[in-house]
Amino acid sequence: MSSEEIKWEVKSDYIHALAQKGIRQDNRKTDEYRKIQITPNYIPHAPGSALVKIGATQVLVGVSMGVGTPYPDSQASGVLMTGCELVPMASPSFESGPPRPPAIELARVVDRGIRESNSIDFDKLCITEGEAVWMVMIDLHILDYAGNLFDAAELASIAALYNTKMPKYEDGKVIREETSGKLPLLKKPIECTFVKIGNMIMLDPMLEEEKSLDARITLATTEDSSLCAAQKGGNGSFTEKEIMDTFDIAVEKGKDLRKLI
Amino acid sequence: MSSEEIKWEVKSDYIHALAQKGIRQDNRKTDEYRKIQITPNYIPHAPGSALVKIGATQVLVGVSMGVGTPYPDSQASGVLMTGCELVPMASPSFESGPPRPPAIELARVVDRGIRESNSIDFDKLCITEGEAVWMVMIDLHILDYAGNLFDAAELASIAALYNTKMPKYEDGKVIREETSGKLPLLKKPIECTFVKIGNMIMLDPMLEEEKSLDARITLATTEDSSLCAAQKGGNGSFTEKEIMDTFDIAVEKGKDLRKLI
Amino acid sequence: MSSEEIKWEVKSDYIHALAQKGIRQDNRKTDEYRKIQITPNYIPHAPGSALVKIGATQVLVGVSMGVGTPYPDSQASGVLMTGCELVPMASPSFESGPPRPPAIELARVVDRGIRESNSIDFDKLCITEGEAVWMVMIDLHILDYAGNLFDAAELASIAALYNTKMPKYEDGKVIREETSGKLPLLKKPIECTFVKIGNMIMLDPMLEEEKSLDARITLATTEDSSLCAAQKGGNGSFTEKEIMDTFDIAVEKGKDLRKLI
Amino acid sequence: MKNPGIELFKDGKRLDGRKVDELRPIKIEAGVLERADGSAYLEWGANKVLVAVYGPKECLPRHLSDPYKAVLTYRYNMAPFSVDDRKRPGPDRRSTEISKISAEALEKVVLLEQFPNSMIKVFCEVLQADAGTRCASLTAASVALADAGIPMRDLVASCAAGKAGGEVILDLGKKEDNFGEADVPIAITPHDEEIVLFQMDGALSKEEFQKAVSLAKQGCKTIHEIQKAALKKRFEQVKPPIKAVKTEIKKSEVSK
Amino acid sequence: MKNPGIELFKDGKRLDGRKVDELRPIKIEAGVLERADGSAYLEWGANKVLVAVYGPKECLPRHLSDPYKAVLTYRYNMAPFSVDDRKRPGPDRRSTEISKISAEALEKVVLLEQFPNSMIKVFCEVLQADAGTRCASLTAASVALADAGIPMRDLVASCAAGKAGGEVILDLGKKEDNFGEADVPIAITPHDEEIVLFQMDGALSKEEFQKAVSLAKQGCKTIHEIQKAALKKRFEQVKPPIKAVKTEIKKSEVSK
Amino acid sequence: MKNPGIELFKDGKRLDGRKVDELRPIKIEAGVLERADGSAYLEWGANKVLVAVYGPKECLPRHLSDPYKAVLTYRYNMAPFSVDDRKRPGPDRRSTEISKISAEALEKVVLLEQFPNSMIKVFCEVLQADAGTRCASLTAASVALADAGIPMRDLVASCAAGKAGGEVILDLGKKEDNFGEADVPIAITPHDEEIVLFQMDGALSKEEFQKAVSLAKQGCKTIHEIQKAALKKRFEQVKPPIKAVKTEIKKSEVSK
Repeated sequence: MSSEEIKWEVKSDYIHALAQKGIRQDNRKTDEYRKIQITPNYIPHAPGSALVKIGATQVLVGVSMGVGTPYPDSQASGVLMTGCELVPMASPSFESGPPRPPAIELARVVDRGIRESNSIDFDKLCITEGEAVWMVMIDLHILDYAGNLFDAAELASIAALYNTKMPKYEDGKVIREETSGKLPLLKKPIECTFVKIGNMIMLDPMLEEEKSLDARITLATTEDSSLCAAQKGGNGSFTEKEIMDTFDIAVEKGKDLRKLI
Repeated sequence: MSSEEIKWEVKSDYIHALAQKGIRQDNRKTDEYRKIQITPNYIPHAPGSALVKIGATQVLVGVSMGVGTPYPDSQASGVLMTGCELVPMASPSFESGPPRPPAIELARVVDRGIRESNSIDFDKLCITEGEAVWMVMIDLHILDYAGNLFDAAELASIAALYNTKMPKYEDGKVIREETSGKLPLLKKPIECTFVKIGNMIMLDPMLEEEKSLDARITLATTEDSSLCAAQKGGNGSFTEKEIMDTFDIAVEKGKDLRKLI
Repeated sequence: MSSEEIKWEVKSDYIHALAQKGIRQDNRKTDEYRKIQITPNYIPHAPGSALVKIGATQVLVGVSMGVGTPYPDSQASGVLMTGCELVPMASPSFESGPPRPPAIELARVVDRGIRESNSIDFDKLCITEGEAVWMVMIDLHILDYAGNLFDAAELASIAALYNTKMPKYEDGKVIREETSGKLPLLKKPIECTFVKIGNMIMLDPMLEEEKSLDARITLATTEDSSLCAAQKGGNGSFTEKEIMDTFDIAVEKGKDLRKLI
Repeated sequence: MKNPGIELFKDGKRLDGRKVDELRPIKIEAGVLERADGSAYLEWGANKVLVAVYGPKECLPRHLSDPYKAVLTYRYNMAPFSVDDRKRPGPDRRSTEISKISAEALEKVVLLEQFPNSMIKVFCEVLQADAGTRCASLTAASVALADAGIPMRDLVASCAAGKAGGEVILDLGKKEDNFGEADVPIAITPHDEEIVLFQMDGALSKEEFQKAVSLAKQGCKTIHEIQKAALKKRFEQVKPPIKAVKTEIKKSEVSK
Repeated sequence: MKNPGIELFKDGKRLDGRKVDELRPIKIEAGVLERADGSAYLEWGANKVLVAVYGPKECLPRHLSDPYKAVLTYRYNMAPFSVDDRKRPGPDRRSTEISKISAEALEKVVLLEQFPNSMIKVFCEVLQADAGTRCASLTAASVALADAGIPMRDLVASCAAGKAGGEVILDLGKKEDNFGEADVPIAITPHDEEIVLFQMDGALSKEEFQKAVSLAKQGCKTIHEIQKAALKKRFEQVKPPIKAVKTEIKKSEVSK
Repeated sequence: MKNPGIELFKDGKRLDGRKVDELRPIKIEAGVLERADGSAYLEWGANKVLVAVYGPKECLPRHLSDPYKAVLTYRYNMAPFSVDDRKRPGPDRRSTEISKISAEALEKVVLLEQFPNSMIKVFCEVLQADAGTRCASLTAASVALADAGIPMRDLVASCAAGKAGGEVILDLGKKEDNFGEADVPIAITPHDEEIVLFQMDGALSKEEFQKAVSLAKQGCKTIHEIQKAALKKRFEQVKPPIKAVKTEIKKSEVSK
């Protein structure tokens, strides 16, 4: 066992002990976010981008625009692709190389939140039916991992989409120097992630809480208070009631966060 | 050395001792197959498929049909591709990941049996010369590895080809819901695999015999009693006479097995 | 520590001790090459090729010609690609698998020498602007690694380019059996590589010197005595003056080597 | 979830004639493979899934082993011919995600702490796919684990509910999955009804969501009965003769 | 280096108004990341580079460790959105080469021999690229190493000179890089002016080459002042409170 | 094997003037590389093959080592420029298969049991390909193994026979291989005529097959003579001076 692992074991005992008393290491309420900072257009050269900090967690998202062929089953719709690199700078436990399961899960949950909420107006991204459509490529770049990547990545993605400029497209070529307007958007899905430690369920886990979790749940909701994506993680479980309770909090917090974008 | 390896070493000594007395662990004759069961059309959603059991060995083969461009040196012929995954469920020694040498050898020997015998009427698979031809994709899926994958995989492939339905092709598109007839076939190549243990040569090795082999030989023959493909394996050797003897058995057994399809 | 590593440590001490006295293991002068042998057209079936030996180092370079689409930013120019395999036969320390950093550095430095000197007349390699251009593919095949791969590989590449025959191109097809003339070439860039051991700087390092180096510098010069590419390696350093001194030697040696091609 | 224009109900019934709270036919057989330590074959509608379990055995490579408990790995894989357009062999992003959350669900029930430094491997092969394959695989996997004799707190039963054609329905079929409004796959531990796997995508109001989760839980309970029946049948079987030979050889090892 | 037809000078000034020996604006901030042991953020013209340093820590996998000194790894990486045409994630041949020569430059200054069997990892992320990213990364990396408290003989300062529009100039901008005649990126150890990184491509006579190297060295010295200022500012800062908590826990470990 | 319409015989002779039982010209040279422990260069018709042998040395990674014998690895590789259409570097399915069966053939003759926990590596590079490269590589490989001084029971000699233009012939040329009816590459241990490598594809009656195997065996015997001559010549050579230096250093190690 490495000293790193021993350290986390000790921390985890401490977090569990606190949870039994109903308190969090930084004295936050169970439904309270850490300080959130959004810097839209952080990469001005990119069509869209945003840097989001939740506490010490930092996620940078860039949106690239390309033109490609549509999927065979939706010939008149644009294409969304969401990639994620857990860049090794962000944590001593991240490694170089192809995305591993946690990075893939993160990218897919963020992608589902955007896709299933119809956040992007894909029909308006068709250039020539069956031949050419716009491809929206979201890249999640995790810079500093201090817990709750899901919410930071989704928030940064939505913020980045909401400042994305469409390049011009003329004579079969993308002209990156010129802009043809904003990306057509319909909704702002907001993800809220909770962890369960012992019997306590808390919003926006910091790193120490994530390392100590029994189970994790992420709920993405839209303006009309409906659920558009959800994902449970961890080897613990939730009761039906617990899930319904997090739903209500997610809808409320979603309203607050939506205003920040 | 792991307990698994010790177990196989002991078993191998036992099999060798039996072979010296001219007997096999399950009392089969040297030119006798274990019980063979063929279930054609096991995957009804696929164009072609078959499940073959030889003793406890189970191989599932699926045939997919696609349309692609022909090879530059045979512009008017269809294309055959044979892939193999030694799915890790089939044996504690198989691993996830890209195909390793034994899987590649298996796929290539099965492929050669089919290709070299002109089993498939490739000329009839041309749609537009130089532009579009049918691609026949055979996937060998090994489910339970109890010896003699070569014969089981070839038998399952031939059985699968013989129940393959061609999808319709209209206006440059494959219509998978409709069928345009059977795959055009010419021959039924049958593979027979023998192992040599000490001086004994035996057909259809079970797992214990395969793990104890000195050398292995596979011969594929066709209806006209001619050889279309062969492959020797293992770090032992055969004499010229031994190879000629296996040839005769392979022709005889081929006649029996061919009737099963 | 392996016996191999101990051997090299002892050798390195020896080389360093010699360098302090200003001498090299094989008594060469600091600006002297080992014996150089060039065999052009070593692979007569290939469009271009050359085998170069510098001392015991052997590098075989083959040039392949293909037709492809031009880069978007140079629609009327041919394309150069330089690949390198440190084939495992060439040294006990080379391994099978994708190219590692030293192979990539080697290929890129050779490529830069050719590309930046405008050695190839890329404009004459355009077939149809924006659609079809000739692709020159240089493959560096390292056969025996006894030091100074950079100079051997560059020399072999230039020698191979200078005997490259262009295949015919008719009706959108490459006809490999027929030749349409020589590859259009403009210049012969020559690389000279020096190593610094202690305070001694010497040209054309043999293997023992390379394993003992503090720093390495490669300079590629052209007919007009100008520099077209350079690369420093190793965890030591050079003074500005040392670099200027190697420049002068590189120009002189370049003139000699250029005559060999 | 994009073409709500397609008719998914006819005369008040679903396309395949089912009621809104009705499962497709399910068949489970345990102990179907020779080499694996445990196995199960499952048919669920037109889904065909085969699961093998190996272990507990030594964890290799060793640096992955855990001194406190067994490591459980789960491989969800679709055979190339299991879907209409041939799937390229090997894991993709979708199968990687399914494998991850399925492993987490099983970790809740398998008594991993009894086998420190060991590894338990679950391999699921989807042979024919027809919507609901992650639930089918997980359901079969817990039967295969029991067949392998691996100690568990409970089985895991999995099933999806969702919304299609405006209705909240149980166990979406292929067209309901493709053209419906939402999908909610869950898995529970039947005895205490805790939710161990949970995903959702689409669009659901709170009321619909509650109804879907409740329906899916009911489905899981029905499936649990089928799981138990399959295991009961398996344990009544006589072991095949070849297994007996295996055991003998093991004995001779011990006597060495 | 292929289109000398494009105008790179207007009224005796460069496209962005600079003089031939003038650097673009540079801003460095040390200590910007929570998890890393050291970090630095650098803006240089429109380049944005972030560097994290981890270590010295145990070298894993162990067979890569060196009994005489720490192993230093360097990863230069461009974010997919850092360039106009989205870059596929992961290392390519260019970034592999840059990583190799940058590591070699830092090996000259880091006191690796003080940490046998250890590993020091440097991760550079180019977030926005605008010509000169290898120099920007290396410059930021040596600040991040210092921020991590890793003992060094000197900093490494890096800068390019080159030739564009017929003139030898300092610190090429994007168009000067794309349409100029030559690029000479170097790095020096400022105290003894030794050259630790050196590359060149294009076409330069000896006189031009001498002028370019000399100009680049001057640029490095200016950059060294900015590096020192950033570190001074960092060491004047109060450590953030969360770091304090970290330390406490470390203490409790020691007392066990 | 698909175009029997092409003429493969002219005036009773083969396209290159050979008789049906005649080999192409073969030239073997042993000891051609500096770094390898053993090496051989072979020309066979227009085939050019280079083989290097390293070992026996410590088997790395160690988990691949065998406590009873050396592990022999064989890499058959075609240089990108060895064929008309440039071959992508790296192993493909064909080369993987050839490497596997060639290793198995050599395992029969190399005294692997003398070097437990060791590794012997054989690297074959096809520099120019002209039909029959697997036989050429294996033939050269056993010479390189002998050049490395690795103890062997016998050499391995390899050669193909086949059928083209209706005739059973020895050592198929490129057109005979492409447009012929069958190919039977074999390898034997010359002293006892045991067959250690054997493949066949195409279509042969039993009579033709017997004739082909018999012919190929004869070819192998001729090749064996060429192998022996190459080794004889090699052992008569004086070792080059650099090798002597190597030996000295090895001695000094021993005396430490």
